[in-house]
Amino acid sequence: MKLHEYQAKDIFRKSGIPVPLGELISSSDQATRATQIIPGPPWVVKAQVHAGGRGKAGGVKVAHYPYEVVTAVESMLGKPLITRQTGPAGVTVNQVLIEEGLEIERELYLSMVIDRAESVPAMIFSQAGGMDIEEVAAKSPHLILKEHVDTSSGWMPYNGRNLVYGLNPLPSPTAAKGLMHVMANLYKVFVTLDCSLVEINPLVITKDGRVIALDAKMSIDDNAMFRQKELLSLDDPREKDPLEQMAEKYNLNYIRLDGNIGAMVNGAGLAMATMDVIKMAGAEPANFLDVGGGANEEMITKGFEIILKDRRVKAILINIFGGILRCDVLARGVVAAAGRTNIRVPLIVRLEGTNVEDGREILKKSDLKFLVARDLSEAAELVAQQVSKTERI
Amino acid sequence: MKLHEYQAKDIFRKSGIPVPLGELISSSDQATRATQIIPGPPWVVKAQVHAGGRGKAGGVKVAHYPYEVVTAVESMLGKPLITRQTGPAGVTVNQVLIEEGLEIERELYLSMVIDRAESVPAMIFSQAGGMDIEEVAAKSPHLILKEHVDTSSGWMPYNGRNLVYGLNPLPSPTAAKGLMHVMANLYKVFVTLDCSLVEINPLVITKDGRVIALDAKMSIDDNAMFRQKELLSLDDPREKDPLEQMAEKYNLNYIRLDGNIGAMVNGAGLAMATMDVIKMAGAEPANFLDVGGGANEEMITKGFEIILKDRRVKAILINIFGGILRCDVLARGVVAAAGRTNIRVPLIVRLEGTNVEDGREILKKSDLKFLVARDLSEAAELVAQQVSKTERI
Amino acid sequence: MSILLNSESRVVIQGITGREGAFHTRQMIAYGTKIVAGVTPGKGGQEFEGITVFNTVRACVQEKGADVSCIFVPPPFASDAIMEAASAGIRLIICITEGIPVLDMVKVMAFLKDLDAVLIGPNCPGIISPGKAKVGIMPGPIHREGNIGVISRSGTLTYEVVDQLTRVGLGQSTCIGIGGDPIVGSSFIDHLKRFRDDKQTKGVILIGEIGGTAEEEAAEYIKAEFNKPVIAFIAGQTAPPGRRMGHAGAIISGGQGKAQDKIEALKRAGITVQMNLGTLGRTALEVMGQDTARP
Amino acid sequence: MSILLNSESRVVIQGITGREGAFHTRQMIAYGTKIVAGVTPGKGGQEFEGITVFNTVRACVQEKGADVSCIFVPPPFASDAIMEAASAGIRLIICITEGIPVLDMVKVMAFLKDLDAVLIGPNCPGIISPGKAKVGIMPGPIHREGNIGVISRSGTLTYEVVDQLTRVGLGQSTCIGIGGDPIVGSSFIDHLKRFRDDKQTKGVILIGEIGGTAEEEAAEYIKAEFNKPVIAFIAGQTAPPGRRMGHAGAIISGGQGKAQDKIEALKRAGITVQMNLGTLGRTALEVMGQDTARP
Repeated sequence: MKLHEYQAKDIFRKSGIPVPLGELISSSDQATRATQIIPGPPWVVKAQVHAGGRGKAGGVKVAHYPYEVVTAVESMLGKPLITRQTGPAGVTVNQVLIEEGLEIERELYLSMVIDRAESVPAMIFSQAGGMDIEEVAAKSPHLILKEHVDTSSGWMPYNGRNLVYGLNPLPSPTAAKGLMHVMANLYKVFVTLDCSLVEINPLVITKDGRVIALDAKMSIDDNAMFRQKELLSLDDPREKDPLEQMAEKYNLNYIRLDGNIGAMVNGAGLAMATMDVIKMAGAEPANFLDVGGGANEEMITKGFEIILKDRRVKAILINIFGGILRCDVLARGVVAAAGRTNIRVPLIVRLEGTNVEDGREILKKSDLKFLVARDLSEAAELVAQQVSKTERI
Repeated sequence: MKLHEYQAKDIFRKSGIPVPLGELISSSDQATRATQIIPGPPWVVKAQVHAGGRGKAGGVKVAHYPYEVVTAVESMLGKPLITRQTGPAGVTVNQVLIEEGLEIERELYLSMVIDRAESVPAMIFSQAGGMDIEEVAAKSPHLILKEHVDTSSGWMPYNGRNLVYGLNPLPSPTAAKGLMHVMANLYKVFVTLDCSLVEINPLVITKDGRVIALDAKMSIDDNAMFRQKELLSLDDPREKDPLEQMAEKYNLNYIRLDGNIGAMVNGAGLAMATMDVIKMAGAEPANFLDVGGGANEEMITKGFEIILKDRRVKAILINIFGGILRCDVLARGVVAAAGRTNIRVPLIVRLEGTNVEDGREILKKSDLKFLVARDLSEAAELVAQQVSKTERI
Repeated sequence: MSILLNSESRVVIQGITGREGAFHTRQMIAYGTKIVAGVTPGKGGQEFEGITVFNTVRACVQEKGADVSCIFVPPPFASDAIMEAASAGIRLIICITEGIPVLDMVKVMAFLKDLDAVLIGPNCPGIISPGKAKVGIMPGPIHREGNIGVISRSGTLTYEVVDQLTRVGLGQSTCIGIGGDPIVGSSFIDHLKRFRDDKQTKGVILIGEIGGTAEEEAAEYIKAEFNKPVIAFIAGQTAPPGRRMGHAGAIISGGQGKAQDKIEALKRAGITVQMNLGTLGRTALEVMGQDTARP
Repeated sequence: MSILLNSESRVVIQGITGREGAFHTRQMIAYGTKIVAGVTPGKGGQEFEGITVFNTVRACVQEKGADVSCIFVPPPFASDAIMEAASAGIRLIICITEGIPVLDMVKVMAFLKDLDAVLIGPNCPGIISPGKAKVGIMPGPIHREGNIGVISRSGTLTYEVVDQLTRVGLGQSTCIGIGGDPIVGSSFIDHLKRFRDDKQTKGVILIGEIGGTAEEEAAEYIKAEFNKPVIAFIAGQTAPPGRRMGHAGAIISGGQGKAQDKIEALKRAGITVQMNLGTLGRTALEVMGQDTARP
C-alpha cells in the first residue's frame, strides 16, 4: 500500500523525523488561509498523488506571493497530472500540500528497503540528494552508502556513524547529530509499520543546521496489513484503477495493462508467462490476472466479469493448469459468468491438470462458444489468429 | 537491585501478568481497613523483605478473620524476621502486604534468567510449583522445562507451547492460554526492565481457571540502572547494611562478612583470593572490599574509613597489586585516612606493581605504624600471627 | 538419489487439521509420502487419517522421528511455525503459506542462520522427488521419475514445465519451488549445489521471474561451478515496472529485477534461455539429449 | 608463536581520546604495541601521540589496515563499539569496559555468531604476548616472554599470578583476561584450543572464580582434548552465596557457581588445583618442569 506524501510526513512528525510545516487542502478556497497559517513566503505547493516524477510534470511549484499559491493550487486541484509513471491519461489531483519554504544548504538522499539478497533491512544514504537515485547508482556508485541492519541488535549508533561520516565534506556536528537521529527514527518507522520502502529525497540540511525531510515516500508491506490496521484508513482508492479496485475486493491479482487480449490464469508465474506468450504471438495483453490457487467459482466469475468490463479487450485467453484450483471449478465459473454477461469477443481456453476432463466436459456441455487449445503453443497461435482477424475487421 | 514482592507485583499488574488484589501497609492501624478493601476471608499477610525463605520463618500467614490479620501484621511489623538468608540478627520488617486468598487448583513455577553458557535469556517452567526449585532440579530434573529465547525473534508463541504442553496432566485450554500470555509478558518485562532474575513461585491456576502470580521476585541488572532510572525509586536502602550503603555511595565494592580481618584489595578476583588467603591462615575476613582499578585517593580514604567503622575488625590487610591503580595513590589514601581516624588495630600492607617504590616510600615516611609483607604468603602469615595474638589477649 | 527428499523422509504436517492442510495431507498420503505426524496446538492426541496429531513439533520429532515438515499455517502464525520446526531439529522445512510479512521472514532468516535446517518457501508449491515422495501442493500425476532437476520461483508455471518434460519423456529427479516472495529460505544456488552432487540428476531446468537478482546470482554460480546442462526460463518479460505481478517478489523496483537483465546474465553464463514457454519441453529434449530421457 | 596477538598486530583504540583510553594507549605504545589508529566519533582528523584519530572503525581498517581493536568506551556505548569493530572486519576485539548491561552482551553475542571476530572481555584486563605486544591495561613489566599460557577471569589476580611466574623464571607465551562478567565474548575453552595448537606454549595456568560453570566446562574439555599440563586456581572459596563479589559474574546463584564444585570438577579432570595463591609460582615450577622455564 502506498501512502501520500502528507500521510508519510504525519507519521514522520510523530516519529521524531522533522518535516516542514504544512497544510493539506482539497479545495482552492483553503489556499489563502493556508498561507496565513504556514510561514512564508516562499511557499511550496505540492500535488498529492502516488505517482513519481511529479516535480518535472508541474506537480510541485514554488510561490512567493499568496496569489501565486492560489494560482498554483488552482492549476493542480481537480486536474490530471501526467508524469512518467502515470501513463498518458495522467492521474487526477485531489489534494494539495502547502508547505513553508526553507533555506537549504545541502540536499541528501536517505531511504530504507529490504535487501533481498541479504534478507535484512538496508539503509541507503547519498550526498547526491534531490536527484534520481537510480541514475546516481549507475553513474556514481561511490556516492551511494549502504548499511545493513542486524535484526537482533536493530539499528545501532555505529550504523549511523558509518553513513554520516561517509559524507564529503563532513556536515557540522549539529547536522551530523540531526542526521543520525533521523536515521535511527527512520529505522523505527520502517520496522514498526512494516514498510517495504521509506524514501526521503531530498533530506535537507538547512542553513541553520537543521535536518528536515523535504519529501516523503512510503509503502507498506501488503502482507502485513493484518497487523497494521490503523494504516488501512490511509489507503486512497481514488489513486487506483476502478477495475483493480474491484479485483482487490475479491482477492484477485489483477493489473490493467495497455493491450487488448484479456487473460485469466491461475498462478502468478504462469500468468506472467502467459502475458509473455501473448506478446510473442504479436498481440498485447490487456491485463495480468492471477486467480490464485484457492479460487472458487465466485472468484472465477468475478475475474471474468472484470476482464469483460475492459472495453478494449478483443479476445480472451484462459490458461489454467489445475493444481489446487481444479479445472471443473474454473469451468463452472466461466459458464456462470457467461450466463450473466454478453461475451462479445472470442474465447480461447487451455485447460490442463487436476480434473481436466471434468472441466472440458462442463465447457463442452454449456452453450458457450470457445476455441480449445491443447497446449500453450496452440493457445498462442489461436490468439495471434484472433488478433489478426480483428485487425482485418 | 532487588525489588520487594509488592513492587514486582505492581510491575506485573501493569504488564498484563495477573496478581492477587492486595494492599501494602506499614503500620498495624491500616490492617483492619485493608481487610475491608481486599476481598476475603481468607487473607494472606506477607512480610516485605528481600531475604528469601520467608515462608518457613513466619513471614507469611493466612488469616480467616480480620482480627487474625491484625494479629499477623502486629507479629511482623517492626520485628526482625530471621530466615535462612538473613543471618542470626534477621532483618526488620517495615512493610506488610495483605492479599486476597485464592482457591488454588494447581501450583507451578516460572522464572526467567540469563543462561550464561548460551548467552541468551532462558525461561524455566515446572509443574513442581511452590517448592524449592533447586531441590526439584536436583531430585526431579525431568520436571524442569527450559526454553532459550532467540534474541532476534524475541519470545515466540512456540516457546510458550513447548513449555505449556510439557505439563502433565495438560491444563485446560483457558489455563493454557493464560499461561502462554503470562510467559510472553514475563519475557517483555525481563528485557524491558533489564532484569537479571524474575521468578514467580508459585504461579497458580485457580479453581476457576485463571492464571495468577501468587509470589514475585525480581532483580534488576545493576549495570543497566543508567537506563532504568524510573526504577531507582524502588530501591529500599533499609534492606542494606549501613556500611554497604556508604560504600555504594563512593563506588566501592564492599560486602560485610562475619569475620574480624578487614581487607582492602584492588580487583575483585584478587579481593576474593585475599579473603581465601585470610581464611587459610586460620582467620575470618570481616569484609570483601575491592577498591577497583580506577580508585582515587578519596575512594581509598573512604574504604579505609568503612573498614574501621566495623568494630569487629581486629586487623587490616591491605593487598594491592598496582595496575591502573598506582601504589602511590593507594599509599596517599591510606595515610590520609589514618590522619583522620584513630587506627586501633594492626595494619599489614602488601604492595606490588605500578609505582610500588613510590608507594612504599610514602608509607615509610608517614608516621603510620604497619607491617610490610613482601608477598601474599608472608601477608597471610602476618595475619595469622595477629589473629593468634588477639586471641591470646 | 534425489535431493533433500526421498522415500525415507518422515514428514510432519504443521496445520494438519486446517482446510488446506487436511486436503493436501490426503494428497501426499495418496502419493506415498510417509506422513508420520501432524501438529495443531490444542488438538494433541486427536487422529487425522490415522495420523497422530501433536501439540508441538518437538513432540513429533521425539516420538515419531519426524525430519521433514510441511507448513500450512496462516500467514500471521507461519514464521512462528517455521522457527518451531527449526528449533525442534527438523532438517527440511517446506512452507507453503503465502502472504507472510517480509519483516517476519527477515527474523526467520536470522533465526535459521545458526541452525542447519533447509527452508523451502514460503509461498511455494513444495518439493517432489517423483516416485519417492511429494511434500507440497503440486499435482503428483504430471511428474515422472527421471534425471532432470527443476528449480522454480513459481507454482503453476512449474507444473506447466514439468508436464512438458514428462510428455517428451524427460522424467525428474527432484522438483523444487523455492517460492515467490522477496525473501525465501533457499535460493537457486543452494539447490544447484545439491543437484551438482546428485548422481541421478543429469541436467537442470531453472524457472525464474522478474524481481530481485536471484537469477543473476545463479548465472554467476553456474558459470563458475556448475557442470551439467541448464535451461532457463524467465517469466514476466512484458511486466511493467513498479507493479507487483501477483507474487510479492515479482516486482521490478529501483531499476532492478528486469527480465531482460536476467536473460542477458544467463546467456552470458552460457546457459540456454528458452524464450517461448510453449516449446520448452522440446528444447529440453534437444539440450539434455536422449540419454537423459531414460530414467 | 604466541596466540591471537603478536608483534605484527595492527591495533586501533576505540575511545582513544578518553581519560582511560589516552593513558593506556601511551602505555601500550611504550610496550611496543603497534597502535595504527584511534577512533573518537566527531574527532576524526585529529592526532593523538602521533596517531591519526578517525570517526569510524571502518575507516581505520580501510586506511590503516587495523586488525585488532581495544575498546575503552563507557558502558552505555560499549556494545555499539564492539559491533562496530566486528562489522568493520576487526578479527580480534578486546573490550576493557566494565559495567555493560547483560542484555547488551546478549545482543553482542548474537551479533558475533555470524562473524569470525574473537571478542575478549568485556570487563577484562586484555591480552599480552610478552615481548611482542600488549593490548589492555595490565602492567607490562611484570611479564616475561616464555612458554606458559595464562587464561583468567580476573585482572589484578592475574597480575599476581604472572608476577609469581616471572619471579620463578617461568615466562609467558600469551596471557588473556577473559573478563569478569556473566557473559563474556570468549571462554576458557576457546583459548585452551588455541594454546593446544600453539607450539610456544608448554603449559597453561587457568584462573577461575565463583559464578557460572565456565571452569566445569573447561575441566571437561581438558580431560577430553587437552594434552599440556594445566594448573588451576579458583578465587572465592570463602564467598557467601547470593552476593555479587565485585565482578558481575562472580555470584553464586541458584546453587550454581560454588568454588568447591569447580575445584572438584577440575580435580576429577586430573588438573592440579592450587589452593594457596601465595605459592602458585612454586607449584607451577614443579608441575611445568624446568624445561618450560627456559623461553
